Amino acid sequence: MGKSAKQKGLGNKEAYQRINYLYQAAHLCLQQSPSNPEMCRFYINTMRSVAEKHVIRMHPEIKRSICKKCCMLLLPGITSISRNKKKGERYTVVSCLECGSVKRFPWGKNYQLWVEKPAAWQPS
Amino acid sequence: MTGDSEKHSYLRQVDKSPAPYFYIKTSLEYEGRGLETDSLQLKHVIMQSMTEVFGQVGASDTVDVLKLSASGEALLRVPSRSFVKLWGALTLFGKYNGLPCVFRVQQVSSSLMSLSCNSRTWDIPAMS
Amino acid sequence: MADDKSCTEETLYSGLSPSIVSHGSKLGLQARSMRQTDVVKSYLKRHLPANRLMANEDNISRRQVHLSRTVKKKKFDLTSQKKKKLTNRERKGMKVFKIPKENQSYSQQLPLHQAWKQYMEEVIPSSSVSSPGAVQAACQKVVKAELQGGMLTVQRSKCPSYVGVCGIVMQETRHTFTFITSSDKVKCVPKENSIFALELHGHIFTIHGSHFKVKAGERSSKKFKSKPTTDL
Amino acid sequence: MAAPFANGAPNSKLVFEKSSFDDPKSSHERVLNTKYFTHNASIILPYSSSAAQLQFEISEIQDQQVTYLIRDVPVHQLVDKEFIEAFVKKGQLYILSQRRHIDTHNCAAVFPTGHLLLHITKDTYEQLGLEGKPSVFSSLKPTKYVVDIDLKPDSFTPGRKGYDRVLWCLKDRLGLTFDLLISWNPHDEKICASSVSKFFKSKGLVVSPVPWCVQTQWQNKVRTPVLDSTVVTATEDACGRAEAWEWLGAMACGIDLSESCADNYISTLSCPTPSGSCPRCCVLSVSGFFTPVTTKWLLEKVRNEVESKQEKNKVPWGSVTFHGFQDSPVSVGSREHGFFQEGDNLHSFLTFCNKDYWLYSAYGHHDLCQ
Amino acid sequence: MVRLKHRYFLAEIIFPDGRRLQRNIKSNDVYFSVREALHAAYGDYGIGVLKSSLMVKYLNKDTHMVIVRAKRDFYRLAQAALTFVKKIGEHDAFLNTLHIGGTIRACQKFLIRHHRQHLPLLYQECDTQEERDNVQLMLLSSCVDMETFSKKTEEKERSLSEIAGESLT
Repeated sequence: MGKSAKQKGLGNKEAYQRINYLYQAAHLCLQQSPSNPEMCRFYINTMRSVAEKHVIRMHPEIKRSICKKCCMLLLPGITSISRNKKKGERYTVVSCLECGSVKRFPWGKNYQLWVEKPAAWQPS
Repeated sequence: MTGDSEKHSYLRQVDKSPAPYFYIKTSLEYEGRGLETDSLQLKHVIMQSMTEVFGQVGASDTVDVLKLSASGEALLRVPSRSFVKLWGALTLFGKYNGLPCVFRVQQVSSSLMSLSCNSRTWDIPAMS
Repeated sequence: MADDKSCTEETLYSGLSPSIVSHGSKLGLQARSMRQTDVVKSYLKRHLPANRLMANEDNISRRQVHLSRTVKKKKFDLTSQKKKKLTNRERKGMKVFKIPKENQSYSQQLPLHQAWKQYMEEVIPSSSVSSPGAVQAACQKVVKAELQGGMLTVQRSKCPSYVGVCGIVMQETRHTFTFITSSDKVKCVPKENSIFALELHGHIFTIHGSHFKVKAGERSSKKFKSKPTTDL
Repeated sequence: MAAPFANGAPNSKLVFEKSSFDDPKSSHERVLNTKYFTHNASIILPYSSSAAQLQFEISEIQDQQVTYLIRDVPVHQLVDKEFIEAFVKKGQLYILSQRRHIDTHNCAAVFPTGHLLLHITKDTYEQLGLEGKPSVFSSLKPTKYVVDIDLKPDSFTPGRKGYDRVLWCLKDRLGLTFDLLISWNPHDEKICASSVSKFFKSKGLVVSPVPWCVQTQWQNKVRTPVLDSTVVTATEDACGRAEAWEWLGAMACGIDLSESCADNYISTLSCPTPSGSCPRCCVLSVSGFFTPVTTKWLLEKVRNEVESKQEKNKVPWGSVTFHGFQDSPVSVGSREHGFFQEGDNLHSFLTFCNKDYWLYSAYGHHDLCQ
Repeated sequence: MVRLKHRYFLAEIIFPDGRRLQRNIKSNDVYFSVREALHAAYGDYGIGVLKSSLMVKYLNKDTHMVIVRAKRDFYRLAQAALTFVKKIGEHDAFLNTLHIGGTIRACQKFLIRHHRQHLPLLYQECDTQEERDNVQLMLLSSCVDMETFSKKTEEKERSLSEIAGESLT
């Protein structure tokens, strides 16, 4: 789940469990009552503050599914729109429908996420 | 009897200032066998304790032993000015001619009438 | 903007062979269509301009086209994107985290509570709570664990009308717990001067609110000093 | 003298009222009606000869006014709908918790006005969940709370929010149990007063009737102060009210005031100056759980005793004192009462033969009375 | 912290058999006699209350002046105790409190005025000239002694020189 290369194993296990639970809870409550996104936002906000306090870096997948501005879950089609654009070089734009904030991901050919690099997983 | 002339003269007085005298119902208990004390001895014990704790000037107030019942219960009367001193002296008293003893204060009141019965120690006798 | 009427489950998967459809639930073919329109409707309700939303009109598909007025295309202005963070003042303005009091339902929160139970099972396995020593360790874990979604009751409180409030914790802020009680009422109980009880694996953990006044997020990393008196 | 001791003594109140029985505004009726719980009545009749007959009458009336002591009654029984219908609304119900100290323990009381009053400590109050006010005598950080539940209004029925909350708090939340002293006199005569005990017996509780214990003392050759109903402050020919009050207390406590033991060393208390000698003085004390009905009857008795014998063996005056419970949550009416060093709330009537009376009411340190 | 407040009793030791007998009185004699009197009059309570602050601050053997300190809250007890003193050391004497001051300096001011008034009286008493001289010396030393004891200020010199001038005339 999280990047665990440098820490000495899963030091703060509860924190991970908590983040995991909160993420799922956010999804669940958005499904249950789409009419009030506030609860989902609050869970994501708590999740982010737990991660901050324990200095845990979330996996890019999770990080990218959260709107930075309003802590909303970015579910494509429901709460966010993702379009592919080209200006100079191509990139995809994910824009959150709640607060209108935008995330841009350029299509770098040989761009490798830090997580995908082997170096990330060898204990330094 | 006079008093027929002025019809119903209604009069009401409330005295909030502390009553002139204060009354204490206490008993002197000895460790082990109860030594019989008469009221003279009791008065002597009280005065001795007062002088020991508060000195001659402190003990100058008159403490009256109104009654000493058979069961060892004594009624004391003291001017309200030195009521707290008497209670203090009673509690600090520990030994009388070699025998450890203690004053147990059951009831305290500013009117003698209310000492005549104590609803706290009323144990209900079974129906005869 | 609204496409044709919702496609029901039969029409969508009619092409598949009956055997697949029969045990569809195992393969995860839920009847998504119901929730689909629900989401769309709630989204439209929040975003359509007021004049479009007639009073309690549920059929939002009616669309008016104003030939005379050209619809201004919303231009992405780059400047607004520069500001990444929402300041607290804005957050309060946009009521980002304010849970509305009305039309909440307890049944909606039940699955959340089930998920919470599984989470707690993970954190404090019921087997580990047998010996008293382990219970002590469990207490430490409860302090650091997440309470949102859990079932709490107010055991004691300085203001007696809070006593007996029991429900699923919807939101935990620095000073309050927001419950939704089984009678679909949202109750916001201050942590100060009240003691909460959490029932877990047959043990009741009492939480003293006045020692717990920490934001939900920060509670897991904060070291708790023992307070001299537990008096309210 | 040592200055710090000046404010040591607790200030208690003594209210003195002089008026007469046939005065329309006389307050003796009101006082007795609102003094719900009386523990002991002590009757002092100097010069009287027919005290024995009085004693007989008292034992006579004992059977009509039966009071019961019920052990470990859970409080929600008192809030039971059928209990309210059958007893609270059908008559005057007097209930007081027994052997509970008002300053440290929880106490309960029910008044004929249909109010259930719970005088509970801070911890129980926080757990109980019923709204209440902090008691008047507790300082900034209150230690005692008073919860007042009105049983009589018909909105207090099962199914209503208020009632369910009260029942839930008293039953599931915190099972408060008390030993209760109960006395009930129904409105109409047909229902007999002991149906209260049958009700509780049916609930499987230990019910035992509370007998009155009567003690009489005779003092021979006693010096009694000469009193005149119009003279309040002491003059040469009559004693004032303060001396009379102290003398009454001395007689009630059975202090031997005869001349022999008046030497000044042990006790300087003696009979106030203008005093006449009286061959026999009867001090009769009845203790039990009395309701206003009994206290009014006792007052009537003493008045007849004093006013009837005008000429022959003249009984100039007689007194009856009603001692309230030290641990009762209220003293008079719904006025809160607490215990601080002493918790007396007593009323003493000094009746004269010309229908005048002196009313002393002594209140303790913690009492809301005027 | 609020300053601990005291009361200072300026008292004169008077011996029943005349003034001029030279006696060596030590300050603990005075202290113990005062404490004894306090214990007799007010028992354990009095001792308990005053013991911590009861102190003999100044004793002058020649002019038989003594300053006793007591806590302000209970100075009345100490004042009463001073009157019950009967013996100091082995001489029987009694204390005549002249002045109760809030500070030592106040007592000292009073002492100076007191000496000035009583100087003529002293003269009548002593008939020979040399007695008159040692009375002057004694007063001079007592005032000087007083200043060094309590930090002296300028105006006191003036008063000192006045006395010196006056006693010489």
